[in-house]
Amino acid sequence: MSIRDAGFLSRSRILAVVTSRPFLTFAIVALVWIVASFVSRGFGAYGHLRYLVELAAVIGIVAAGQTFVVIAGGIDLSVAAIVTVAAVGLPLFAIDADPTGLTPILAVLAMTTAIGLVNGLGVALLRVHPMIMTLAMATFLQGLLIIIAGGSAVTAANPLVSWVGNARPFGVPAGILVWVVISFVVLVVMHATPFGARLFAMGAGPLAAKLSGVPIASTTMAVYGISGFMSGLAGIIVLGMNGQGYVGIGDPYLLASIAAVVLGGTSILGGLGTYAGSIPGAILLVTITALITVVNASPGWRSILFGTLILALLLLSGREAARR
Amino acid sequence: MSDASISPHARSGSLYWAIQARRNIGVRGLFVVVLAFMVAYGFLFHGLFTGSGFAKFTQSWFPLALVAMAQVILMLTGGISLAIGALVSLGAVIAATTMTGPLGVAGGTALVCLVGLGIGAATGVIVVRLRLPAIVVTLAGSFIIAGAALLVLPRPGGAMPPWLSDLLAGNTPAAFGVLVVVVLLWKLYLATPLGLSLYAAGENPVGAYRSGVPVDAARIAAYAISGLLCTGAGLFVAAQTGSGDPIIGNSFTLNSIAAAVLGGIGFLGGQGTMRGALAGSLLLSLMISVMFFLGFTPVAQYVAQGLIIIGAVAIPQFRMRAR
Amino acid sequence: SHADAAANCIKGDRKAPYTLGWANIYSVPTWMKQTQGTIEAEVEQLKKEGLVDKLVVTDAQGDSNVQIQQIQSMIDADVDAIILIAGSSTAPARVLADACAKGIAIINFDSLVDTNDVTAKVNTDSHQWGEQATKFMIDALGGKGKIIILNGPAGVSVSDDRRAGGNDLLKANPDIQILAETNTAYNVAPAQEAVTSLLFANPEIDGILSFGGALSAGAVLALDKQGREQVPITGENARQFLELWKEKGLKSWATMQPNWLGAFAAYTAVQALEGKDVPAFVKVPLPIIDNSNIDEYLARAKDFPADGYIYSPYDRELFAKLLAQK
Amino acid sequence: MASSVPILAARGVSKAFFGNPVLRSVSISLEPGRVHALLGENGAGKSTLINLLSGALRPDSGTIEIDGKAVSRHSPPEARRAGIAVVQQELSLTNSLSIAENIGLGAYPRRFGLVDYPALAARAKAACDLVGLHEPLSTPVGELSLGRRQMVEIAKALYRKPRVLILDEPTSSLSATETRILTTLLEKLRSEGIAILYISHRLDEVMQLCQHVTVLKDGICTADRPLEGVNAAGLVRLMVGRDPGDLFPRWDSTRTERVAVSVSRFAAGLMRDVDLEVRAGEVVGIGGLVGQGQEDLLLGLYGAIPAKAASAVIHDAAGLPANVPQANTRGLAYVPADRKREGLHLIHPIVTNLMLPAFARMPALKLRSRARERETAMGLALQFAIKGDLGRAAQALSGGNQQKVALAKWMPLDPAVLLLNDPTRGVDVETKREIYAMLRAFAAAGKAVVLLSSDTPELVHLCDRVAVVREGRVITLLERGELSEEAIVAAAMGAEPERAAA
Ligand SMILES: Nc1ncnc2c1ncn2[C@@H]1O[C@H](COP(=O)(O)OP(=O)(O)OP(=O)(O)O)[C@@H](O)[C@H]1O
Ligand SMILES: Nc1ncnc2c1ncn2[C@@H]1O[C@H](COP(=O)(O)OP(=O)(O)OP(=O)(O)O)[C@@H](O)[C@H]1O
Ligand SMILES: [Mg+2]
Ligand SMILES: [Mg+2]
Repeated sequence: MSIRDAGFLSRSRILAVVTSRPFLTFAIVALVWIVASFVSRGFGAYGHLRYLVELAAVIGIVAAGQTFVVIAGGIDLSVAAIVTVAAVGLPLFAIDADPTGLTPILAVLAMTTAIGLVNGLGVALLRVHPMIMTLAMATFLQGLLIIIAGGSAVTAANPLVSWVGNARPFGVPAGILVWVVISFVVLVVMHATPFGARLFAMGAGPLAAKLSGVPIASTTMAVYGISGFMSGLAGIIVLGMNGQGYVGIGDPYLLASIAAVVLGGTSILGGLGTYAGSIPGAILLVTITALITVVNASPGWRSILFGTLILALLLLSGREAARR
Repeated sequence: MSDASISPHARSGSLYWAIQARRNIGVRGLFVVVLAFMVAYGFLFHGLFTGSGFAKFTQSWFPLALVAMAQVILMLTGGISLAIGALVSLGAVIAATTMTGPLGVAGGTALVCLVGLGIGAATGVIVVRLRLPAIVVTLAGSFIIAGAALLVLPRPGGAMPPWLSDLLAGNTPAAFGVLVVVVLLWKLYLATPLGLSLYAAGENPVGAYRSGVPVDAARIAAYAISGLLCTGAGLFVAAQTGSGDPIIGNSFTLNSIAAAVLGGIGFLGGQGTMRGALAGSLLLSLMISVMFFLGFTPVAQYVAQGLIIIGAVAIPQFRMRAR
Repeated sequence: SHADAAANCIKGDRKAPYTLGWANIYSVPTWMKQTQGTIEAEVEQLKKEGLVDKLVVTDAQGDSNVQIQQIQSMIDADVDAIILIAGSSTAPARVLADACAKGIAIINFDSLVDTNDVTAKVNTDSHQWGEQATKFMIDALGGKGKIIILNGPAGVSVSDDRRAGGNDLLKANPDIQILAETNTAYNVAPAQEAVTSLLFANPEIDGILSFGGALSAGAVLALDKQGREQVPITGENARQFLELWKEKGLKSWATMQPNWLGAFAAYTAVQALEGKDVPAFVKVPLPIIDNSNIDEYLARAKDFPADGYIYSPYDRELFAKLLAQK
Repeated sequence: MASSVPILAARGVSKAFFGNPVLRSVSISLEPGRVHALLGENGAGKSTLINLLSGALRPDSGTIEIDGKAVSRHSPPEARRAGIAVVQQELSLTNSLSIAENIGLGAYPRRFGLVDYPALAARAKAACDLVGLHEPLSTPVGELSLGRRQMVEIAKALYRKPRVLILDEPTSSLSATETRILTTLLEKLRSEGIAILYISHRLDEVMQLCQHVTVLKDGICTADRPLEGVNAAGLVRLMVGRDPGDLFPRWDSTRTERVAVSVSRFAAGLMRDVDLEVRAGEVVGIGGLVGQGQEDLLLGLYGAIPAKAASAVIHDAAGLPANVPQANTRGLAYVPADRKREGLHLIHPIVTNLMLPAFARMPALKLRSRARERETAMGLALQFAIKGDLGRAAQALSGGNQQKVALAKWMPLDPAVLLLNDPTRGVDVETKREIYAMLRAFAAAGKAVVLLSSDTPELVHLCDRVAVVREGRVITLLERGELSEEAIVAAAMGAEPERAAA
């Protein structure tokens, strides 16, 4: 056992932070921004960067749930469907008695959390593989969407929802503020509570976690419940940003959330990682997408450029640690 | 936990078959489910037992079976690919743009195979040698490959020689025959040292390396073979549709994973069997036709599909636990 | 009557009441759901008339390969007619040839297949769609200005055709400068994201040539949110876009892919089965929405889903007229 | 003897991991017809040295010589060609492959490029027969207990018909009977002129089997000499650098009347009809051949696998725990044998491994205090002499130190009943002594200890009573007075089935 003197400890701390995956990913984001603003004049404009972060907020919030699930050794393929269900379903919960628009939001969040809990139930109690369970859930939700989508003429005239999607208190988009709060809570729960520690243990070795007394079933359900909640929240924000929900509004967030998690250094096998990496991971993804948009090239070349950029950035930051 | 039903000492000559019998244990439940669906389908659609009915049915299963195999090979080594669909599309557009041109069928086939092997091997080298997470490498790869497919054929078009379409996807069960050959080749590959190394490289790479297994070579070979299967599936899809479409393969990515996981393939590598994954892909394909003949509305189709997928995994497990 | 059945794929051996199969590519989006609504309404009518007894609906969940399998199943189940929105403009060709050979009436609408082995294709003209939109844009800018172009997804015939429809006009008007082009799914969110980035990259934009209604709505939202002046924009009958048009006082033009193409396809299928001579291609004129009639459309808005499309009115008379054109 | 050319030798090899030197200029030569012992405390660098010898790792400096000639690019396939076979401490097996396929892995007999299954079966069977492994060759290795897997690993080495056989703690999970089979086998191989390198923390085995010894301490070679004229105490002195005490503590029974665990007609997994009573203050041993169901007994009591009992009292409350958290609440703690998969999270820091049981029991959203965690962990590390930076991943610890972590992590919970599954597997003598003392101290503090062990002397010297398990039943309960290695082995083999105890 080594007890080191304080000076050495703090210096190595700084070194550890600087060489950590989250930090590297942040550095790459900064690099891409700087390079891009030279390539395209308006890219680095404050308003544009702010908009990119606002977009990243949605991916980031979905990725928050995904990070929990992945660290605990699972994966959630139903996030896209849940985002859509939230965005399309919210108007259905509108009640005239509540002018603030809070009730439908709470109802939607409760619903998506419940959907997540059902995922967790299947994974924990039926022992269905997470991928199968959440894929099946996504399929169910498609069926649900046929029933609820387009069925009514209600629009999303919800003041709170459009506030979240459009307001800029103190010049900062509300979506970003929500993301900041979420990030803070997520990081605390993940790294500073026993619950978070249990997740890492479950992901790294479910058997060892079980034998150490970790309540596997309830923790699994909680994790998927959180993912459902986050997807629901993201659905509400995109609904606000786009003024209108539609089927397919959540589609981009499945691969994006997984990519943000993995780009941020969380192991897809579970047990290792941090949401601190998913945050820059999300920003990186929207940045590259925006960059590709302003490049004038045929769709084929743009797609190739996008893939090559991700691969190149992965080379900078993404070595997978050896396991087992 | 020892299983009393297994004969105590298999004769040495039958070791291979004893091992094969052992491998069936985990997938018996799924086999039963698939068989039930097969029977239901035959009952609902009597034409299934005619030559062309069987041919058409196996044709719709065939590409999914190939991509499921492509995914399984990777998952056995602890890898995964999100570029399966894009590779199928690329194989299809290459086939549809070359085979009626100067390269001809032989040249076109060779090109399709080479591209699959080459891209697969390149992916393998990147993942294995640079130690990058397969899931993001192949996600990035899927954009690059999809872009390449769009460059070859910016919109659906191209053509396949009609005789080839009729041969592969006509009224004869040629596709089924090809599938049997592919499965036999897989068995053959598994019987080579490199094939068995797939399992070892996936489950206990350090131990395998120390035992003298060429772990990296086994994994790179797996990516190459996987790529070949994908573009091969693309060639078949082009033949089946008589033309090329640069986005035709998209849905194969998720379906290949679903088939594999349904078939009992694990993510950590070295878990599961190819026969399970093939059964999984067959179930996914059967399900579509059976639901049609049961007259399900789209909503019912979605709900039933979800239930079937979960049930196929959960029910065998419950039976195992109940015993 | 049956003996001299003239339309393609029709053998005259099928008797009413008929079984109709609708091979949908993906039934979840609102446009599809509205379309299904018109089909179901038409089928109800046909049932009353004793011409149809059953409607079989399949949903390929966006997968062309599944759609082929489902069409095969329809052949196996020996439906009398198939109405089809194709997932790919090439993929179903061979299975349709089989269906045609079995004497099944095939009416293809919306997304068309490059094959002649169908009874009829009924559709608006995507090429013309693009051409008219481009013409509006050039006129609105007085033949000179900087534009961005919003396309549907890459690799899909419809979006490619709409874009190609504008090509000649754009070539003929070199003073219209194309700053950038995008390809996104026909959805609001990705369009809004792309346009926002393009706005920052291009400080001067005089017009937005959009080839899809949701794309236009996304573009308008992007301009609005970044506090930029609205510019002339083309669009489609998406309710959200029409409402934004009115609200922001846009200089705009829109056309539509009428949802009643579905009802019309079902009607045409039965007509063909009944031995009517159906033209191989029924070109449905593009209804145009401009400042002269937008209020009429918006007046009916509440009858349509908020994320849906306000289509032009239709009736049997219109169908009969369309079928009669040569 | 000294004149014969070594088949395999290391000359002045050094190795460091991430800048931490693990071996410093170590030399060793393995000669034909000699069993060479490699001794050292946990973490001394023994496994690292054999990884260098077998080509699994490259030395930073120094050379490896085969038949007197230095090899430039040593690798596992190279080593196999040179006739070097290794029984790894961390098993090199693949669970989903069959016994035969595992044994042949990396060296399959081929015909037309394919694995020649008939030849494989014949050769694998020959190797299995040597070690007394009688399971069907088609059995997936994952279905075998740890001890049986260990035997497969040994058979795998023998299959390669080695000239040099290296065994890294081959007996750590073997019972006395199996150890005896192995000992006889090694004697035979030695007489055939094979060079054997033998690593073990069981000094009696070393004394009995080996002729020559190399001792490592902190990566430095502290002795390289014939074993003649050295006794066990001398060996320990070489390893530890000071005079050893007795391995086993002296103790008087602290057994009380209070019942800690009492079950009747208990059944779980392979176990049937178990009547067992454990009193506070005693250590109850569980012995028998490897894989007779002993583990299921512990897991069933612990609520980790479904279990039934006609009646059960645990720690003053009736009924068996339904799950692990309940078992923990009722004062039970379990230390598994397979520390890699069941005991630890190897990719996580030692601190979090040590704190996990506490995390499992704390309120889920209570804020953690890193300072308190470090403090607790430091205390445990001191108490158990765990060597290593607590912030590093547990996989960087040597096997023995990992075992200590797996045991230490339960201490903050202050369990009333400790269920231990081979807790000294792979642990060096000094640590063993500490653990033994600790176990008796637990008992003395009024706790109950259930000690499942494959190390028979442990059972003899530490336990108040020993239950011997055979084929899923407790066939004998030996009281302290009647305990001897012979008695336990005899009971395990079924020699005296009549001696049922009260
Ligand atoms: N891959 C590795 N990375 C970092 N450190 C390592 C690695 N392998 C071993 N070590 C360190 O090297 C030292 C020697 O380890 P080694 O496994 O050789 O010990 P050992 O003598 O075999 O101990 P034991 O008796 O417990 O098996 C230990 O301190 C260990 O932590
Ligand atoms: N917030 C915390 N953060 C980190 N470790 C904690 C925390 N709370 C408790 N622990 C540790 O978890 C273990 C068990 O926790 P528990 O609350 O039962 O403590 P305890 O043994 O009852 O001691 P005390 O009564 O003095 O708090 C102890 O080792 C304790 O140091
Ligand atoms: Mg060791
Ligand atoms: Mg306390």
